[in-house]
Amino acid sequence: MTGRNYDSERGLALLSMMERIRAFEEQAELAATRDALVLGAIHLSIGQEAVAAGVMCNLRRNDLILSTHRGHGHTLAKGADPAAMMKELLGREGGCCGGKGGSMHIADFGIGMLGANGVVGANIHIGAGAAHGAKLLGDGRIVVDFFGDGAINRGPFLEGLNWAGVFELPILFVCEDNKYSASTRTEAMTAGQGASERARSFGIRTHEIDGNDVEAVADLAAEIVARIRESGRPEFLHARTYRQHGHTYFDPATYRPKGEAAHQAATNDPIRRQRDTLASAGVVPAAIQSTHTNAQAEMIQALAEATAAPWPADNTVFDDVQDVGSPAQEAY
Amino acid sequence: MTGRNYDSERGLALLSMMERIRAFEEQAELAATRDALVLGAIHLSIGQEAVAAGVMCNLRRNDLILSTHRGHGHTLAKGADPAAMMKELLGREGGCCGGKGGSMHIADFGIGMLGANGVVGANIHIGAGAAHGAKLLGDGRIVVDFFGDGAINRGPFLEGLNWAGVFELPILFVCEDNKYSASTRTEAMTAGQGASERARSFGIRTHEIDGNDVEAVADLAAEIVARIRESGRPEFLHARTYRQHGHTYFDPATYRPKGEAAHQAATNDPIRRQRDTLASAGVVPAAIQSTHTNAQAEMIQALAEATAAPWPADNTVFDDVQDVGSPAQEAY
Amino acid sequence: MPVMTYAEAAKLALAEAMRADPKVWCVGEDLGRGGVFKQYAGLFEEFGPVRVSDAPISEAAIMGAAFGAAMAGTRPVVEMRFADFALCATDELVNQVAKARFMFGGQSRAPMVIRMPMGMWRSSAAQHSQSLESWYTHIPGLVVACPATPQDNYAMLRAAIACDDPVVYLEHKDIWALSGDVDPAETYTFGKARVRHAGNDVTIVSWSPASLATEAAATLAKGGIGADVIDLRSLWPWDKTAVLDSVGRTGRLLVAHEAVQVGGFGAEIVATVAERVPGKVRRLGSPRSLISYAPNLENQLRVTAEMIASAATELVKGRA
Amino acid sequence: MPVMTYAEAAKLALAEAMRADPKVWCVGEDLGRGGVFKQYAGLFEEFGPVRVSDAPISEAAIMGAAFGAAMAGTRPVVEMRFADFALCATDELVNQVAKARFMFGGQSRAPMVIRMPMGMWRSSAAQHSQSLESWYTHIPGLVVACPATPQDNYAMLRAAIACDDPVVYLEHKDIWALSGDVDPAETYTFGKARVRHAGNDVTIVSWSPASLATEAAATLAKGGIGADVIDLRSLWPWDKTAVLDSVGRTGRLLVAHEAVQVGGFGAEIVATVAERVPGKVRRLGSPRSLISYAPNLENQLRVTAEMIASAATELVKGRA
Ligand SMILES: Cc1ncc(C[n+]2csc(CCOP(=O)(O)OP(=O)(O)O)c2C)c(N)n1
Ligand SMILES: Cc1ncc(C[n+]2csc(CCOP(=O)(O)OP(=O)(O)O)c2C)c(N)n1
Ligand SMILES: [Mg+2]
Ligand SMILES: [Mg+2]
Repeated sequence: MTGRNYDSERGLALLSMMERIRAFEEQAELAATRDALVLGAIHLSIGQEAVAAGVMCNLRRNDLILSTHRGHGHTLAKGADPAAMMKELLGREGGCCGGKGGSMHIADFGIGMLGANGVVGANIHIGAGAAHGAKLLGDGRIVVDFFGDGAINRGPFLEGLNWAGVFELPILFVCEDNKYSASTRTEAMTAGQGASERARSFGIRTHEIDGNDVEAVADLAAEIVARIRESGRPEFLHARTYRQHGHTYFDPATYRPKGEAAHQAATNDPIRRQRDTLASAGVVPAAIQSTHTNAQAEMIQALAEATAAPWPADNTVFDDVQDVGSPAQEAY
Repeated sequence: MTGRNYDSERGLALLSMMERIRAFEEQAELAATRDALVLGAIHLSIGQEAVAAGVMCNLRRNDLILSTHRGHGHTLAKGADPAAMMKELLGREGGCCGGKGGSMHIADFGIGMLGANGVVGANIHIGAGAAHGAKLLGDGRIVVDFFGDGAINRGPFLEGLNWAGVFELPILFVCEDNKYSASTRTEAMTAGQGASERARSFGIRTHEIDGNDVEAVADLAAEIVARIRESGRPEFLHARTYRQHGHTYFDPATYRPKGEAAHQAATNDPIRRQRDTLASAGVVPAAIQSTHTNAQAEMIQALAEATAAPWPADNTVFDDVQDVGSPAQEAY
Repeated sequence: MPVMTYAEAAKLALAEAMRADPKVWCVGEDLGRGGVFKQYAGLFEEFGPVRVSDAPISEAAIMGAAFGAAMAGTRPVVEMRFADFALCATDELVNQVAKARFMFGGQSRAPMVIRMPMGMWRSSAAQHSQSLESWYTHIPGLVVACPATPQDNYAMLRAAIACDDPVVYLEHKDIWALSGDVDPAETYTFGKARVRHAGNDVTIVSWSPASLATEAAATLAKGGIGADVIDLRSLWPWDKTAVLDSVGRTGRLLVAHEAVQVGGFGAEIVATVAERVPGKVRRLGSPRSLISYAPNLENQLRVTAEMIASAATELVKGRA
Repeated sequence: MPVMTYAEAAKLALAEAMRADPKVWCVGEDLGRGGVFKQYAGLFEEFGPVRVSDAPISEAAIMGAAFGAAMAGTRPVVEMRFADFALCATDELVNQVAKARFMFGGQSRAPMVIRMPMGMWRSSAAQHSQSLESWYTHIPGLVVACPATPQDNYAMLRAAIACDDPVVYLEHKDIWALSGDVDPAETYTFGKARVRHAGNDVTIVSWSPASLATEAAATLAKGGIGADVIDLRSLWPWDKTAVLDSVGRTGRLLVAHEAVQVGGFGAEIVATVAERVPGKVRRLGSPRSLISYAPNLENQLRVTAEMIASAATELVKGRA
């Protein structure tokens, strides 16, 4: 891949997206820890950026994605505005959900991001349904549905994969396997080999990948996405990665083997690895460095805008509950 | 198996149990259609008796089983009293659930039958839990958990099998695959190869068998049950059989290919097949015939007793809801 | 005016909606063969397997996938088979369908109809007989409908399918065969009750099956007691105005429903009235107990027309 | 008398029960590390991984398997993490756990405690903030408990674990750190309320968090209004006698709760009182709307001590 005809433009774009996700989450973490401006929980995907960047670069604006409580990276990579996202994390006016959802319910339907979900596994069968809808409407959209390794132990994993298989739906399921479910090593609570083996049992074409090699993820996803557009059939991608931070920003993650996280950060960080790839492919250091500097500047700016934004207008409280029997007309 | 050292005693016992199940359900069907004495739905296992007979003959009285809406055969084979069961189907006093449950909730805890279930799939993870309880108490009981081919598309299948695998529980899951889920050909709503392939993906030792060959089921179950007592680990049995009657006694089952049921009854009925096995093993016709005659007599008697039984006492209506806040003290 | 059954009326409403809008489709177990209560009979033949879709036995996915398909731009009608089985999809309905539009700041809608046949019929025991309508009234984001007649099952299902909010649509299993006039021109607005019997002595509020209250009203009339019988039809929103006006006139309120009385929707109605207008109030619901298979035990949990009539009489005349 | 937090009190109760009876065990996600709210901290170290069992993210199986283990003779304490996630196990709880003993004619018991941390804390939005206690009061077979203090979380959890019926045990997420005296000798009986403040002008009924009502009572006292504050503690069974006696004295009832008012348990209490004793009645609950992440929106759904005080004042003095 780093050979003669290496596509350094794509390589830089992938790095740039990972840098943006990293910078966004670092700013979000500062907003939480330094500024105490993030009021709810946030779940950082630091160390997992390659999956979001590598998959999403193959999607069209009107393609659909669904994500989990750890969804900042997927949302950014699908094309959301970081300022609107940061405002949502701070619960401010102009947040992509008007301040009503926060980090765990981040969504941007304008770019086909159908929402993060606070219920583990719930987006799996919902995602199959989104693909069902796209197929019924015949509008050529495909769906990419992200979930974690812990989610494969919930019923919706079975019901969603079976549904996609039975109805032959255009969906790519992506299990972003970061080895942990909250404070639990997922392995210890999982019978059998896990995600890919289970997916195969539904007759779904299944792939496994080093989820920290962004070029490899991008290449494989390109091939899969093209095939899904063609066949309209579901496929499954099991991407192995690592959660470098705690489950939430306030989780010290003392349950992990000593040094595990540091070792991963030092040897298997997707951003470092892509920097090295680019360098060894002869991309000039300045170009590599600028992806970092630009991302930093962009996300510092996003946080500044969010910090300056007001709370949502008080009178939006009853908006968008329902039209019929809305609390705006009758709250009791 | 029908060779020189064929165990004709076991062979006759297996036939006799199948004849009893068949006779019980034929009487139950008469009670429903001829006498209009069965008030709710009943689901007959006619054609599937070999699975119940072949598996249960290897269990101890204190071993536990759980079943589905189609549970008469499993309950009888575990050792329940047919008169008490028939009374339950008629909703009478002396029914094994006091007339409160009916066919779909038939249970006999005295012989380790922890109940049929009106919710498809619900007994799968509950069964895993029964095995969890037995393991915690260390009392050597094992669990056999029966469900249909349609149940493998519900979340509890995944959650229950994963649970049994993770906690290494002494349970045998039996998928009694009769090809149909109500009026639907299960195949059409199932992605992948189905029960056994899915079970294997949980790392659970899995077996497939002709579920209409009672001797084969009995032999394989004997081996499996012995191993589970030894290892304490879950295993899975996928038994292929056929539902000769409709989903309920009032379902004409017109959705089946013409002649399918008749052909199955003629060529693949587990009772006929076992009669032939015994005959060709040289068992005298009288011995074979008497299993039929005795079963008929026993179940005609069971229905007579049930028909003669009174309704449950009116004042039992509030019994066994709960102790604290019982409706007997405060109903409103 | 065409006469049809409660089941046929729903079928007509769905067929018309599907003809009018290609985005409308229905999904559930065994729908291809007309559904368990034949309330879909013939639709498969007209619309085919894609728009009258069978489903695996996967209630969570039936609800969850329909929700995803709704967010993607279709208008699913979801069949849960029995209200009891909808409990296999509670997270999907309550945490997802009901909340998504709000959590996402109005970016999405969930235009779904969730059909849940409810209630007791003969000897179906505790897992196939429940009436849980009050649960759904407690969940913001949901509309709750309980049609009691063929006319209402036609007009209310049309309104539910046309609605952009998720509608929990509770048909009663005991009245599929109930037949009556259906005027396809009559439209329905959620929150509008129907007065089934007029009177000035006592207000009787009920919903599917509302026929019990009407029966009771006839008995009461013979005894010289005039009952205002209000069939709410939708429980959220519910017709407070109709109920408060009537109780304002009669000074007496009786709410009768099949569901367990404790925590039932009758409590909400009685509480709302008691907070606002003076008068005698009374509820009639099932004891807080479980439903048996044996008919003599099952019957002890039923609210009957006789019980409604005598409770109403007691409200008017005091204890005999 | 030892002083401890609400979380520590529950931990003590569970530890004592586990020491006393080897059949008692607990299961839930991340329990080995003390649970999400540290309400299990230290138990793993004392009792080990078999009796303080981690679980896969499988709410349906956590509930279903615990139920199976209960039928097999153990006494599980089930941790649902958030009341919201218990909706992933509704079939298991409502169709199975609550009904089995009855459906099987008394052959089985389900001695389980189902812990569901409930309620709003800061900015957890619509899927992590719900109070659904009224749902479970509507389900025959279930006992419903809402401890509001360290003392009650100790004594009530002991009673719940000792109970042979399934107990839905709703701890409030906002008061894990609340600390107070705990008398381990004090026992608790389901259905017995606790009077938190005595007065003769108005009856205020509440439950976890009941502190709001007590605060309000203090404010009211300054204004010369005597409030009888009744903390119900268990919602099924609930202390009708205490409430009816108090309203008999005060002639005025205010029920305050955090849950959505429509279909909330306040309706049951107000209806029960209105059916039996004359007097002014009033409910204070959340508007029928969804909980936001943004604090200024979230706060608009809260019932505050000020609101309770002014509603009570209005009941006593009429509108200002
Ligand atoms: C149904 C449900 N159960 C439990 C939780 C609490 N919870 C939130 S995230 C999480 C861990 C999820 O692990 P995984 O699926 O691997 O995703 P990751 O956090 O590693 O990205 C848990 C248990 C939840 N949100 N929903
Ligand atoms: C959760 C749930 N969904 C639907 C039903 C209705 N139902 C009862 S039996 C049945 C078919 C089950 O098929 P299978 O599991 O193969 O068992 P079989 O009837 O063939 O023995 C269905 C759909 C139910 N009882 N529970
Ligand atoms: Mg993970
Ligand atoms: Mg079957």
